[in-house]
Amino acid sequence: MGEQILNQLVWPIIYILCIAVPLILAVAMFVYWERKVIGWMHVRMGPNKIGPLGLLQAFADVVKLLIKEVILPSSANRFLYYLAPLLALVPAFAAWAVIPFGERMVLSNANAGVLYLLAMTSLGVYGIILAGWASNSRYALLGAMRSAAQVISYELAMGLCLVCVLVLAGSLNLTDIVHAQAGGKGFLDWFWLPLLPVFVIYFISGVAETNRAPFDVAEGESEIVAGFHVEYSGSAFAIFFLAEYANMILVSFLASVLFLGGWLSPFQGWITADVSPWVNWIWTGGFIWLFIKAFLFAFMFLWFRASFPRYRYDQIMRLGWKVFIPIAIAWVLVAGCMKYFGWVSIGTGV
Amino acid sequence: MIDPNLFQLICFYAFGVVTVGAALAVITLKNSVHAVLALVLTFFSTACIWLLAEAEFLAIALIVVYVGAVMVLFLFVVMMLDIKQEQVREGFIRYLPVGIVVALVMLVEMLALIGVRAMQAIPMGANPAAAAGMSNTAWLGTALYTQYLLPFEIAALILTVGVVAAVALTLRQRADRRHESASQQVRVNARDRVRIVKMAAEQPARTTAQPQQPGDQEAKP
Amino acid sequence: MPNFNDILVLLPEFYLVAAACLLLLLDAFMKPEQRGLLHWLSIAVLLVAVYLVVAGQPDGTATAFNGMFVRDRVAEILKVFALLCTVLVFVYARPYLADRKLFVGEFYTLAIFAVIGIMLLVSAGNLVTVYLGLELLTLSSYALVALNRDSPLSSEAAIKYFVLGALASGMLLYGMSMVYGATGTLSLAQLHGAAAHSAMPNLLLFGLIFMIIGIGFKLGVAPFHMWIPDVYQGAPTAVTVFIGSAPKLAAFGMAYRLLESGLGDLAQHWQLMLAVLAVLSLAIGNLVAIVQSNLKRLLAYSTISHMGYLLLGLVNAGPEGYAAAMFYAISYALMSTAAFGVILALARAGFECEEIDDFKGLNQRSPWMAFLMLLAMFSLAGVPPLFGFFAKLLVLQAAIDANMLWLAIVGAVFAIIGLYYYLRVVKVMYFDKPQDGVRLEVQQDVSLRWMLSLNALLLLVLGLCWGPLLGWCRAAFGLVSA
Amino acid sequence: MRHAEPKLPDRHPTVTDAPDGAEVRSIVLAEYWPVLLFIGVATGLGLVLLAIGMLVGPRRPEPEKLAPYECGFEAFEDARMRFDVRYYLLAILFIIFDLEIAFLFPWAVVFEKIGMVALIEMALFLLLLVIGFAYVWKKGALEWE
Repeated sequence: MGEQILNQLVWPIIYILCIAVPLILAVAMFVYWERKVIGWMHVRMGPNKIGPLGLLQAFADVVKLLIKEVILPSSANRFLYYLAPLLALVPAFAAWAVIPFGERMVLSNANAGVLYLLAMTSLGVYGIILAGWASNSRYALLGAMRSAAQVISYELAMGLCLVCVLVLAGSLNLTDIVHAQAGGKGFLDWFWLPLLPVFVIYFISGVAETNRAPFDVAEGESEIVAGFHVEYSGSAFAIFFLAEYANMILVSFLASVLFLGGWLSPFQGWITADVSPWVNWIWTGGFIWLFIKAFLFAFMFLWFRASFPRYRYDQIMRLGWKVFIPIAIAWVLVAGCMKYFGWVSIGTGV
Repeated sequence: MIDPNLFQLICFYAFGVVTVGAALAVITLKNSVHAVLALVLTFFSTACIWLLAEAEFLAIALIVVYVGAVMVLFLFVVMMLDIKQEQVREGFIRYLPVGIVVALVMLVEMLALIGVRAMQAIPMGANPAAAAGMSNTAWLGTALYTQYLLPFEIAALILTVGVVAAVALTLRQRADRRHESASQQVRVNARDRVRIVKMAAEQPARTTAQPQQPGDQEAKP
Repeated sequence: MPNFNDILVLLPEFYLVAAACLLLLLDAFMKPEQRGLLHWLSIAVLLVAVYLVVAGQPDGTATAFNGMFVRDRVAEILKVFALLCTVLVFVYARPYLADRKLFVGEFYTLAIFAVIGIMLLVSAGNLVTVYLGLELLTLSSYALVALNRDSPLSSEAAIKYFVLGALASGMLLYGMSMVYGATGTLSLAQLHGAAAHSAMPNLLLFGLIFMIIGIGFKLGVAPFHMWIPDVYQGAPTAVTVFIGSAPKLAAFGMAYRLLESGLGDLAQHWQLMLAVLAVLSLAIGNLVAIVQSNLKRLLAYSTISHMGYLLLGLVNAGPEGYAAAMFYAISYALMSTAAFGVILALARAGFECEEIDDFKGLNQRSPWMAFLMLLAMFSLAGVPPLFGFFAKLLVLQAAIDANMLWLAIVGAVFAIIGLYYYLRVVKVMYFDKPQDGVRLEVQQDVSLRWMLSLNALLLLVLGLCWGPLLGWCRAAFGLVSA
Repeated sequence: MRHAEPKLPDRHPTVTDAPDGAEVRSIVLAEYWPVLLFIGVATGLGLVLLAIGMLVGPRRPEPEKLAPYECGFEAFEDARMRFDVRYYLLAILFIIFDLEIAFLFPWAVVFEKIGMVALIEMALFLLLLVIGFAYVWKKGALEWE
């Protein structure tokens, strides 16, 4: 009995914390990194006062947010107002359950992993809509509607991109998808090459899905002040913030897993030496590669934000519906042909 | 040791209670947004029950399609329409006794027909996918795309009709709307938009009249 | 695995799908002024489909796609008449739609999609195909009813239709799932053998009840008729004429497939249920129709009673009965298009011509239209020697053959009661003075006048020589022509 | 509730061979249990954060602070309003395409095994939807001003 509880309850929760706690830390560091990077791109210093190089800035922010008052607007719906941040946070975190960090380094090796991810990302829209509606404020409602319409539009494009990956991999399991990208030609075997248009669409849709610049009309400080979370303050706001950044990191990891071979090494098959376990991962692959790839994508989020002006709303909708969805639909069939006629080599495991 | 079957049974009843409770909440809650959220919970716990039956594809597809898409539309509609709560309530109270009687009759009939002995049975039958030696999704896909090919294509037809009906019934062309056409914008050449005019330099010293403003930049309609 | 033969069996359906899609795109890409072309193209498309149905597979039964689809004589006859009825509908509808700014491509494409649904439904070999064909038909119908978006009556009718229709679909699906649970198969052919020795006969019976409720809704028989009057009255008449004709053939086809092809083993159970439904429909349809002042509503209640008569044929549960019921369904579809066709021919912009009082003195204004309406009304009432009379005779005969003499007597009594309200319309047309301020002008559309005349005269012609049609119906159910 | 059923041929698809190389995980539950736990942990995390904010943070309500944010003047009516019907249309289109994607998932997994037929049938399926899509596009339902 005791052993069973240990196996079924304690260990999984420890694993979960092993994912969740670093994730929260990563969000904190990512916020710091964002401000730093954008500072540099604007030829500024960025945060540099708190802690060495300003490293503790993010933690100071967290503490500040937590000890601030959580304001409940007078005309708001209390229950929904507090439920909304939870509904934003839970899918953003729960989606991590199926991400494989390395060979057998996965919390849940679910068969329908990709479908589960799609389900979790589709739940994120609830937090947005409910926040906007529960606040009972014009700006919040406008932001929520815009954001919801945008998120669901890009979800379609994202879903179709996922299908392209599945067609090549032939499995809904994320570990199988990574294995399918293994081969003797290193990074040339990854799916980004046969699925190049889809890969680009996927990442851009990911940016739009997380409501990040240049697709951040939902927040649009200059027009609707902050969009759906304009009324939120203190820890309730912190939860939205946490969810948004966790989602960004999630999209970065997913792009790496689906298109850039997950934990596989780009030099796989090029070098076969056996030097030492400390060095071998450079060509045999390991979770460090996944982190490097994800970091690159996460950096792109910041780069976009610093570089591009905001899209207009009609432009966003046009890009999603009239450009991305048609291309993605066409590529589903192209990918089908690739697989059927054997134009790409699909690895079956290392 | 907890018997896995017993654990499964406990889970089944737990999710079942949540499902039924949430479904009751859907029809009793005053606030219609709350009711929609209760419906979301109903779908979610139903998905969990399906997971117990090892129908993982259907379970998650239920969340993707119903919770992720259909319920979002419900929320859009319920939030944005002002439904008068009291009226809805009135009808509910009035028809409540009839509803309860019908529900009770149906419950009794179901119990009588399906049998009380079914309650002792393990709720989930054998998993045909596992018997066939493949994952649930693959099993479902194989059935859908070989045996049920024709219904699958009819489903596409129904979806297309849905698109047509939705557009035909809801879309209204407003006279005052302006939108830009990307293809036109891309096709424009600099020559069409800007006309560079050569003209003599003005001599402000000689004349007191306002200098004329020639259209050196002229936007075409 | 599907092969080329499967596709040949479904050729008319595939062709119609492709044509409907092309029409849809054509409508989207062409200018509104050119819609007349769409009208004639749609009619041509349907006529070619009729040819394909008639020409292909002359020798009896064929199945395709793992038994999902069955092509037999019953299906072919129903398909041909459904397609022809839709052609009539298209011809009748055009001036009406044009007068009301409803002359849009969606009317044609949605109607054709509905016909595809009908064709799949009457050919279904599997519960899944039944359900999907039905959904295709009803989804298109909901949209058609709501086509006139600016009319609150039309929108209300569409909502009612949709809610009750969805409920009915739910019932049907629930019943199907129970039947599946009790027998473990979805195929109608396998169901036929499995239903007799199911491990759970109670569950099966329960499923049957739900399925009958679903069928009852779709046929529009009492007590599941609530949607019929509102939908008939609220929908644009051009849509009502469609809903009142071809889908009735489909409803018969569905009932036949589910009850006979699928659950024929349970005939002794559903015979009685259908008999009860028939009596209720006859009573409610005929009695309530008496007090109606709106002709569309009157015809709606008349539909309910006619569906009751159709059930008399099904109650027989033998080939004779099915042949009679199919004959009845076809006769009703033709009579209904004729009756609504006259309303359409008399309606103008801003004037629906749907009150019975609007028909006062029609004989003085337009004797020919009055005569056509007379034919339609007499035929609906079952006055000899018109088409409707013989159809009624057949179903009453079928009920007697099923040892349900009482049912036949009930049917005959209500036929006499029904005479009253049909004759009232005739009386108003021939013996009343025209109302002041009502312009009764007939649409100038030539094709409408000719087709309507043909349609109504056909009621007379078929009433006199019903032999060939009855022969086909009987042959379809494996009977030698009488 | 499911129960033991008589074995009939229709119950199982015709193809019963296991997919090559794919490891069959018969115990689905074992894989989804941690997922459910994760959802629980994430909910707990959110609740804890909210609770910290409520307990540690001050609570000094005053009417001005609690008023909904507006640009300078008092909010004079309920902020909830009717939206352009286009949002609803968008949501309907989203449902339809989401369903399409749901159909594509199992197809992607099995199409290689079924072969050319699967490719053609999905091409037909997509063609039908693309026709609907072209119709929507041409009718201007995707235009935003």
